[in-house]
Amino acid sequence: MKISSINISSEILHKMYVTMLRIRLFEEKVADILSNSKEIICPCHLYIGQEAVATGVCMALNKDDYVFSTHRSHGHYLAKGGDMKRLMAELYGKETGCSKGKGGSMHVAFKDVGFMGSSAIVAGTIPLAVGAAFAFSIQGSKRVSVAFFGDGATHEGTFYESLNFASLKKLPVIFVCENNQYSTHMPISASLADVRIYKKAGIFKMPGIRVDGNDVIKVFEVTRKAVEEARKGNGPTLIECLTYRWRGHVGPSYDLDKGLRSKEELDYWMRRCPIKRLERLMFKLGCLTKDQKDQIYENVKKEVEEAVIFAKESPYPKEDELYKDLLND
Amino acid sequence: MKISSINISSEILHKMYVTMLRIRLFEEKVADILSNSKEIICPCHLYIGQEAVATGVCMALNKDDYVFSTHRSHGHYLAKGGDMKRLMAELYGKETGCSKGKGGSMHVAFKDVGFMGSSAIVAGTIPLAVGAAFAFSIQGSKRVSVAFFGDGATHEGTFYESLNFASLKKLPVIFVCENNQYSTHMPISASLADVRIYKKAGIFKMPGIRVDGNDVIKVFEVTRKAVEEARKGNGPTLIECLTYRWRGHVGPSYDLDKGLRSKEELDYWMRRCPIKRLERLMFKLGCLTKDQKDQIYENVKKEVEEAVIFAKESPYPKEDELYKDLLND
Amino acid sequence: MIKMRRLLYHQAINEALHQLIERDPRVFLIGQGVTSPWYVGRTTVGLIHRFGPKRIIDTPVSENSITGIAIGAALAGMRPILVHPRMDFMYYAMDQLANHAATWRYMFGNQFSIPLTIWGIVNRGGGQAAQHSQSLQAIFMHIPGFKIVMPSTPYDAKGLLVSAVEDNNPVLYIDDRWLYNCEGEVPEDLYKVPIGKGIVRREGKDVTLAATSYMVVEALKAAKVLEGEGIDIEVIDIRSLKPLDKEILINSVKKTGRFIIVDGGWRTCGVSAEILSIITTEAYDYLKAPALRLALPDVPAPASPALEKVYYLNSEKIIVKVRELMSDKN
Amino acid sequence: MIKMRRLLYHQAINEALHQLIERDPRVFLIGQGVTSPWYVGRTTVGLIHRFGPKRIIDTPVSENSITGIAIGAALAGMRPILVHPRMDFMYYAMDQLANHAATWRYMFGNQFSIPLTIWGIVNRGGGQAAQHSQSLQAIFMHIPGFKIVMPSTPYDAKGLLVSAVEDNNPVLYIDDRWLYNCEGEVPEDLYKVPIGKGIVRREGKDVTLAATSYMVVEALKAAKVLEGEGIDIEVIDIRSLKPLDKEILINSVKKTGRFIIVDGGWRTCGVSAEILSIITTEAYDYLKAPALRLALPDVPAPASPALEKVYYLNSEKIIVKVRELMSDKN
Ligand SMILES: Cc1ncc(C[n+]2csc(CCOP(=O)(O)OP(=O)(O)O)c2C)c(N)n1
Ligand SMILES: Cc1ncc(C[n+]2csc(CCOP(=O)(O)OP(=O)(O)O)c2C)c(N)n1
Ligand SMILES: [Mg+2]
Ligand SMILES: [Mg+2]
Repeated sequence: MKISSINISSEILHKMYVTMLRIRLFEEKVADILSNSKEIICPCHLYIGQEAVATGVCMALNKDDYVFSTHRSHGHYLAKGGDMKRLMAELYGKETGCSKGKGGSMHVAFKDVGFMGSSAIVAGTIPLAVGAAFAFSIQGSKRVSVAFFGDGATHEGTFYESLNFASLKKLPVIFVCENNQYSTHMPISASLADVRIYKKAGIFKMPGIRVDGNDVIKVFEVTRKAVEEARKGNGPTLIECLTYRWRGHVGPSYDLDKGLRSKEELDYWMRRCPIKRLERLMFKLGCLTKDQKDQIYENVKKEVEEAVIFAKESPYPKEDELYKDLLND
Repeated sequence: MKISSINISSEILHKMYVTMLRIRLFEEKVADILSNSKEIICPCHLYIGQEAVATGVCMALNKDDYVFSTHRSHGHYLAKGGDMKRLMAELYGKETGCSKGKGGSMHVAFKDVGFMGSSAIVAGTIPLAVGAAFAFSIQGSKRVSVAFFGDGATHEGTFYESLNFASLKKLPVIFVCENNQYSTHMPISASLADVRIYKKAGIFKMPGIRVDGNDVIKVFEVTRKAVEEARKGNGPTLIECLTYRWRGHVGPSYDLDKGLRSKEELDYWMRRCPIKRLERLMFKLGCLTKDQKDQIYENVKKEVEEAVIFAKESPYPKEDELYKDLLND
Repeated sequence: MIKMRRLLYHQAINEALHQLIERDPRVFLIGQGVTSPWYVGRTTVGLIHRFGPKRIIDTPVSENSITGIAIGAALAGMRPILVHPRMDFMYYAMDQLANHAATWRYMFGNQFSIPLTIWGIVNRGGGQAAQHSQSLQAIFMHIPGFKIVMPSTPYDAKGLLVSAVEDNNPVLYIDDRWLYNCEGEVPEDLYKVPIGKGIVRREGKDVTLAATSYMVVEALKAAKVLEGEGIDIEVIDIRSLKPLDKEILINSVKKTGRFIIVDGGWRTCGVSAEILSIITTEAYDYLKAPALRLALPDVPAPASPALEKVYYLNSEKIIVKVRELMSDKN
Repeated sequence: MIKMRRLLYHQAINEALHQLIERDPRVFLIGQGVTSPWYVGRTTVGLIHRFGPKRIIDTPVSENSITGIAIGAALAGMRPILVHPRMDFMYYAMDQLANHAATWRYMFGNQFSIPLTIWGIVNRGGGQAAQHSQSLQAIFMHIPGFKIVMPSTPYDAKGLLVSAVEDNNPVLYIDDRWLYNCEGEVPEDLYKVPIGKGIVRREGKDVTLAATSYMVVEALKAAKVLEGEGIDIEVIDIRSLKPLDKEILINSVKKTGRFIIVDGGWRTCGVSAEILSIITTEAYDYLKAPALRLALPDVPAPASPALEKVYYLNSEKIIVKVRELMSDKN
């Protein structure tokens, strides 16, 4: 890690650290609940290990920029500024949930902070993000739109169609591919003839960049640049973030027992923990002390605990909620 | 034209010449009927100007290789060996049509010669051709499968999905893109961020080649090579054939009046007529005489006339045909 | 004072588009062929010249993503009109339509609106065959999350398009090109025809003929012929499939006691099955004879003109069905 | 002599797959998750180890093209079993299904066969919400060109899968994971259950309850409870949606005079509307009361367990409906 290249205020580093930690501890708590109780029923795809991507990207955005997400939504939601309590309540299926309990883990949104929803359909939100960027361009606004998606989404034709249209019209959209090297149980090489996802931008005359997705600063810098270009009207960028999910595809297990991946592989990636990495850097730069760190952990833990209490204490939606919110004025 | 490079028997050159002429005169006749009578009602997408592609490709195939086609189907059908009479009867909607009058111009097939049908859905047959190749590979057969499609089909996601799967599994399929530079009324640059279609193969680790689609010999040679590789188990190839359709998108008109393209552009391409070009070469090589040429024209004209008579004299399908052929044993 | 003129159906659509796009900067038109002189009938004439390529967007052949893009634009405050020049091509876009447009409001507890008009054109006949002739209203009526209208007159073509564009939900606006040359009175100014209301096109006391879209034209023709036979037909134009105006149908059955639904889509699980089910459960007591349905046979469209004649519905086939109903022992 | 064992529904599918792939080199299994330990229930256990990756093909997430590839392979002489592990994902594949698989034989005048089994899994409940819970049989019943089966017992799960694979047409085989742990007698050898035949699961004289798939289980539960109230229910398992066994339904109505159809898909334009329409037109004279339908409400699946309870059908809701019918003045 070249410290000399760090051109980021310590305030931002702190924000990144806190954001990543909020995601991590939230997710660890969810894993805990999933393992030990039936309080959360809906399928949860945990983001642990990938925190640097959501954090680095969203840190480069304004509040009124848009983000679209996937089945693995919690990290994006929190990084963009969604309310943690209401996220937990959503997982519990409560009426105070960010989606009133109708969406569950895979369908969370927080419109006030530009978090425009997550789709459980692989690649489903990619064209939506392009469409929002298209609106921004028609409106003459300077906002940008981000599509988060996994490596699996690059199997779907809509990924290519969306890149083509975005580049053709030079739209202010950033395509953020979180390449965690698996699509459910399938390693990426079993699905893609060429696993270099960033290269797929080239055939649409669009810049494509691969970045270490466990390095929050790199992710932030690359995104900042892409956002700058987008705001200037120079069109979209595809950013491939190489990363890894620690847990299995869905739920709290590690997918090790079923022979889907090796303990060595997991260990390798756990050693490359994005949070520890930033922490080390911040210690080195002297912008984080042991006491501060403890305090941050304390605060975040408390926030998570409060979210759980909020979720537990909230009522379930009433029966007639089932029929509401389909078509409204 | 480098004659020295010609490594093709005069028999093959003759076959190519006749095939191209059969397509041309058939299509001119159809244009004629469309312009002057209501005998043919179904929409016809004429192939005039593109004859070298179907001809060059199909000449490199065996009878039991498969071909899948598009809305612009007549050239492919004839080049693969489909019966001309039954093609004309199909356009007339007669029960003797190759599809019993149920398909019309956009839906012709001739199973006996491996012409496996044409879809009027843009890109619709691309995965079908991959599937047939997949079958061949499972069966351990040496057959290959060809998908013909237009430049417009590269807008559709299924094109990319199909390339990925074919390359991933190293299937014996040849993707032949006839880039006639328009998708209906839209010039290619209005639809594709990067118009170099052959380059799209690269991101799937597949060879992609651009060839002069008005040069039947080049098309033949490139295809022959691709077929050879496919039969050896070396996987698919994408061949982009640059060409031009003389008539408008659909029907006999030239689409000039509506300001969709310029007279100059059309003239430029008409000067590059693929048939005249082969003819000149054959004269030069001494493998075609003026008399032979006249004889060929005579024969083909007669064949076309007979096809029209056959079509006219054939009966329409009976009413109860409507309910047949949907689900059979 | 409302200024009326006689316009053709396609002119009414064209005028509505001009006025809607002119009036509201959030409205734009996107889809295949919107700049083409022939692709979508003549409904889009003059638009590209007047509004330019920022608001009249002709697109690559990428139905699914273009649909998603229109949805995304709607989420970001626009009011797009998305055209699919043939309903057959909408199969490519089903994921964005059914899993996204139809769910986005519900799934997130009403945080979002999708003010999106999905204009699906039924374009058939002329030997276009199985992949260019489909009338798929039933599929979209089945999937929760859409409003659906099918105007049958120039007046409604304009008025329902305005309502669709002003609605804050995905509205599927389906027109049949066989209606494009129908003429009728159309006000010059913008006006709305309410979504959710059917209309009695002809009063009668013997049989209720409820019809959708172009079938209304054929039903009216049939009614005229049957008048000569002393059978007095009430013709109801359903107009809005979702929400459906059940009342107008049930009220008519109360009067006539006999009911036939005529729909230009396929029969099985079709619009005709739904409406028949409503009548036979909710107006059961008023029926003097079994309610009947008339719809396309369950086969793909054939190309041959000889078979098209057998395939498509028309006034003669409606007349036969009415006679069958009247001859019923009841 | 037929050797019978008690198997679970998912084991019956698994056994059928093993035997079908073993027996015929033309049969292969393709789709997402077929090598996964959990993706498609446990229905594919052991296949990849036994038959290897040439015949058990796990795929990229490219639903439309994978479907087209299976169709193309069928055209080239294979008999693929194509799995979509959730019907919701089939929207992506609609173009290949509706415009290609369903038309290819008809459009070309019977030159081709598509011996393709399309295995669509209904996988809902557990908070999976709007995009992972859909039961889309009605859409495919609407589109001409498919046969459709929905087995409700382990015996039928195996026997109908065999029939589907041996059929020379695209057959949509729909199973509901709520059935996966149902137990029943299953012969060890391969056998066929005919496509196109319903079956009476319980005889009764007061009310006909016709049901699809998992709804058969709930209907049988309801019948038991209602027996205690002196209401004698006949339960018919529809089994085959297309072709539909109209006779078994009409014959039952002749006996009972009362009819309810219970289907786990959406209501509007659903399977329930179609079957209701058939009964009310073709068995009109035998009905003592309006025939009724029970189906999912017209909203997407919600996530919250509190709302799922209201959303999904069960024996209690069926009982309420039967009582409603019996209390009808007729
Ligand atoms: C259209 C569709 N097909 C299949 C699935 C099942 N599925 C859920 S997540 C997933 C893999 C996604 O992999 P990736 O995009 O890399 O995201 P990751 O889970 O690795 O974050 C699949 C195939 C789905 N949700 N949607
Ligand atoms: C899915 C689909 N969308 C749109 C159309 C309408 N359409 C017919 S041909 C065509 C353009 C095809 O262009 P290209 O693939 O280049 O073939 P060409 O006509 O030039 O031979 C389009 C868009 C269609 N047939 N199918
Ligand atoms: Mg992944
Ligand atoms: Mg073209």
